[in-house]
Amino acid sequence: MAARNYNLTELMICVASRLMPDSTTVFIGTGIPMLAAALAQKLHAPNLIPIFEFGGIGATLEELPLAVGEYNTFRKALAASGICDIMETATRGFIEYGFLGGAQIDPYGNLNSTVIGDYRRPKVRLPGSGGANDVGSLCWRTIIIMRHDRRRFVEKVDFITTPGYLWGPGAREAVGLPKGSGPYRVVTNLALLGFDEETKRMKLLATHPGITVQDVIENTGFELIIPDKVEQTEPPTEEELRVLREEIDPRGLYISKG
Amino acid sequence: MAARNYNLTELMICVASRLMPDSTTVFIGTGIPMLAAALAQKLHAPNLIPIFEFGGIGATLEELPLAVGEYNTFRKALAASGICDIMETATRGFIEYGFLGGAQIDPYGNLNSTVIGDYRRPKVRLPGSGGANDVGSLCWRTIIIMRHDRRRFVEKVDFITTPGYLWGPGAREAVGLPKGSGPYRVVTNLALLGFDEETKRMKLLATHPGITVQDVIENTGFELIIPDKVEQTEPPTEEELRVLREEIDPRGLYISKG
Amino acid sequence: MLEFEIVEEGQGKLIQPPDIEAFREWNRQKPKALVDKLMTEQEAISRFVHDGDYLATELYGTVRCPMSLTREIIRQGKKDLRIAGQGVLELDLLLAAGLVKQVEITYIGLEVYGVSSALRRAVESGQVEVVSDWSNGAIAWRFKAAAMGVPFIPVRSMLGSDTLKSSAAKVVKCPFTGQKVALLPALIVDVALIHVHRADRYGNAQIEGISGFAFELARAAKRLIISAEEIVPTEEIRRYPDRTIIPYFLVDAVVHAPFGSHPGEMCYCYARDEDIIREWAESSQTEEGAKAFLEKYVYSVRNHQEYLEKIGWERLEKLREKAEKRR
Amino acid sequence: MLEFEIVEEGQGKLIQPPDIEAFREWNRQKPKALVDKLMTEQEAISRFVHDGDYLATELYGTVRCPMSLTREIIRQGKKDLRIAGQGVLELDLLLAAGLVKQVEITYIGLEVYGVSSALRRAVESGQVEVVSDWSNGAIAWRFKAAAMGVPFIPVRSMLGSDTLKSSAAKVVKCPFTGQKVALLPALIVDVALIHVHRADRYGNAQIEGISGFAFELARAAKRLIISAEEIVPTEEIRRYPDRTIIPYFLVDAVVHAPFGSHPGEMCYCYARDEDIIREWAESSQTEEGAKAFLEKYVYSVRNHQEYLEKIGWERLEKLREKAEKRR
Repeated sequence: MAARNYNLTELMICVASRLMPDSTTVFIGTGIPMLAAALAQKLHAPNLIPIFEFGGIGATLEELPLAVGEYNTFRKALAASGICDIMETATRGFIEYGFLGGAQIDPYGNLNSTVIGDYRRPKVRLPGSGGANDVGSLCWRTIIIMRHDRRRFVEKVDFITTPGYLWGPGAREAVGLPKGSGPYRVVTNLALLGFDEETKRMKLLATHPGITVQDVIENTGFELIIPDKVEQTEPPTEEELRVLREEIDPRGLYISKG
Repeated sequence: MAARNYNLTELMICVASRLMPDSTTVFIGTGIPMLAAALAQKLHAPNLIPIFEFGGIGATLEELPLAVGEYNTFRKALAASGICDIMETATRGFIEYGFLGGAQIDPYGNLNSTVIGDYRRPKVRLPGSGGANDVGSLCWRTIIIMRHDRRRFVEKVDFITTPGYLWGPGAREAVGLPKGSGPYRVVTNLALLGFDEETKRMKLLATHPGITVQDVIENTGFELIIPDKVEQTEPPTEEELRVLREEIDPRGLYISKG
Repeated sequence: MLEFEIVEEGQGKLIQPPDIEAFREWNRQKPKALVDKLMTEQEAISRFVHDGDYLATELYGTVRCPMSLTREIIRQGKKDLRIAGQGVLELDLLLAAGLVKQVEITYIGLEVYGVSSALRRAVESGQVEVVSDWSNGAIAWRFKAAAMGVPFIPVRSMLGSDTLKSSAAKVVKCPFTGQKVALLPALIVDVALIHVHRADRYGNAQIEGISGFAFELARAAKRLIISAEEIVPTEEIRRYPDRTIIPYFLVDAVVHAPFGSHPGEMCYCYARDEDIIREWAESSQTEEGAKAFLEKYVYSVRNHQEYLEKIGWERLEKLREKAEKRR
Repeated sequence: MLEFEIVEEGQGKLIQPPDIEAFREWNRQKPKALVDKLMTEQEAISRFVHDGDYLATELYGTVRCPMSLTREIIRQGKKDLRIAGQGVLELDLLLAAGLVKQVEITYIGLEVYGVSSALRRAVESGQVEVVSDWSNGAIAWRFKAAAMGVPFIPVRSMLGSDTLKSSAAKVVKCPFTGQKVALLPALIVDVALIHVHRADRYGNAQIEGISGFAFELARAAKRLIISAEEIVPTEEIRRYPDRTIIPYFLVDAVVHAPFGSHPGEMCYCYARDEDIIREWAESSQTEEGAKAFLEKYVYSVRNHQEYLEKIGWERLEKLREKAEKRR
């Protein structure tokens, strides 16, 4: 049953969670992906295999990790190894989905989490790549989770921390990145987006409840591909919200940020 | 007290054992080096750190290993890892001595354990490098243990399985091998040999009891450097022999081969 | 930019060139679901080992080695095998059974019992082709390159030797330091056999003691058959995830094989069966002797269970008693 | 032979170029004897960390991280440090204390609590120079190259990005396959700090749970300081040698530091102290706040023991109760 009373963080978590099929490997970073993976494990994907960069493989996400090396990233896991093994597992093609955030994104899914402004004299120095570049380079399909506004969705990112499709079709292969890999979905507080097969440019797939296509266009700083038929996102179900609020984040560490 | 009744295998073991100082890392292969290391641990070098190629570091050699991955290679060890870690530990310069055998040796300490005759149509196909090439490339000082005769001590080996000083001074560095590494001693059933600092050619250091310099020359298929003063090997002591026979190889697996 | 030049190239051949992109595609389609992979050795070998396969076994034939799986390969007569070679008993038996066509060799011998007569006969007669020679480190590092998902790995072994000339390594100058290093091509095998202390039905596998090159080989194989002394519930794996060296998604088949390394040893479980090892060393000196040994210990039994019965439980119990325990 | 060309070079700088031969010489002279290295944190830091050192810490500041050693560095005012950077609390505290001069960065931030204000102030004001940017994988792989004793390592990350352009990586065509790979230079640091579950007096160290990049960093450092929750007799190490991730000869100093990762966690031992982590996230937003925090938790205590007393044993006991145990 669809719920009515939810905030946009909760919605993004539910949308991201539904993108995680059962019995699949997913590379999970801090924040929303952790909640989405926990939700997926508790609902439709009990055998989802979360992989965390410092070594956790196949943890049981009963409690939410607060850090990517935290105990909950390998609690009751199938293996607890180290960062090189994890990144090499991705290099060998074993990790299907990688979840990422960022401060800026461009039409090709290139991500910036390094600097705003000039690299040498930055206006804002952000944390840097962390594992993002590795995830975006090596997993088969990258799913990006971001707030949606014109400062974030830009024609050209200030710095390509993590490669998307770079400058378009064939670009990833041309620079040596694994064949057939790349951005797959973008989950925002307004919409679910994908990438056009041919042009590799970002494409609207579905708008969230109460959001119009026009809202999405206005909050995007580049030209979006708008297909003839745009779906409507299913709102969170009562069950999703209950599990999220009562079992996954009862202290409201993340979902209270609305 | 010097013993009188010993065979040449026992003598070689004792001579090799004395070349192992306490609190040093030694890379140990199958056979005589294992007995020598066990003897050293039980007598003058209780804190000798034997390192075995499949992962054993710092084992307590109470019982003799029969294989380089056997339990006794990591029994009561300080660490039990794997072959890559061991070979990389050697690459990083942590292993002082490496003990090797071979079917042929030349004046520069180059070793053959691959083929006798032509490589493509071998008269005898020997086991191949195994860890020998790595040990001889990466340890600081290689100590070679071999039977001494003209078929084995040859002007030119049929195949350089393991590099010694190659063609002479500077050659190891020229091909990219670690600076300052190379063959250090050769222990045979006739003598203890070393290498000349300047020419890197093999040099007689000491003859074993009852062996003359002339015996050594006649059994060597190339010109040996004979210094003005050649030492005499101390024969095995009663204590060495007792420990060897009663504690290390009571079943005579090795030392009965005389 | 000329500083990154190729200085020397080995003249040995590769059985298969490293195709990293194809390996990625292969690994993508391997199931990530937790499915029961426990099966008999007959099923595992007949489904996952094919004639002509490029095969590797882990650790030496007398130590934590998949001997029961090796014997099953011989019983099933899988032929024209190509092997990546460091081996004692297991590769020696395959050679003696006439199932090997090509080998990238580092060491095949009997350790304390000397050179391998089976290898000598096979190579000197031209029956088996040695396509390239490598060091033990080099073979392990080549598996490591594959495990890292990259086409080559730089090392400081092999330089200056005929081993390098008979390998397929290349020597280059490092673009950062100018120093010479050997580049070894990644080694991806079609199928690998690894014997472990315990595994669950999905293939999560744990090893005691030294790990040899299990970590690397498990990640360098397109198909992986695990035999295990003990099959444990997944809860036990989840209790000690830091002991898992091989996660389930690498594994295609799990075979329960107590004494699976016999006549070799399994640390903390059972000791070597020296008499049988020596029996092989002696009888394999002639072709007839080798055939008789194979008949006695391989062909005349239908499976590992019958093999163990032939060896005798009393004898096996004694080997168990001889091993030091820690649990 | 032209297939092994250099395609692209990052414009970032290295704090130290990889000198593998000098590293070998250094490692040769490190003592191989089993000597007692147990000492106070004061002695360990004053003997083995120097002004201007290139420093790395292992795992993230809230998980198995050498926080007690980091606080001692701040108390001793070791300055002009260069750091290889993936870090949360530990690098943030060093930055806020004004002790850092240069950084090869991959990530410095507060994870769930967002960007690091200390990093922003330090970099945006020009006080700290970011000499190059890397991915987390890249930094770990660079340690791995050093651990392998080779000057570089090939990987498939970083390609096509500005992260590569701002690094010191080079893109080449593989001489075996023609495909493009990134070569990363080995990263050898002057001194590394690693916090472990247990070690003996000689430095043999064992870790529970994920191993992060402890294996690689321990082998990539010229000097290595271990802090341990527990000092155990060597017999216990010898009983479980397969748990030893860091053998003694890598180690220069062993410091007994129960709750050494506080306010971070230690799996199977104690949980995170969320209030203090949040206190740092909030107070570090201003320079004054950061200084006050350092005064309260670092400068005003003389050592780790006094720090723990300040935090309070009752509170620490609760953190211990919150952690799941398995022994």
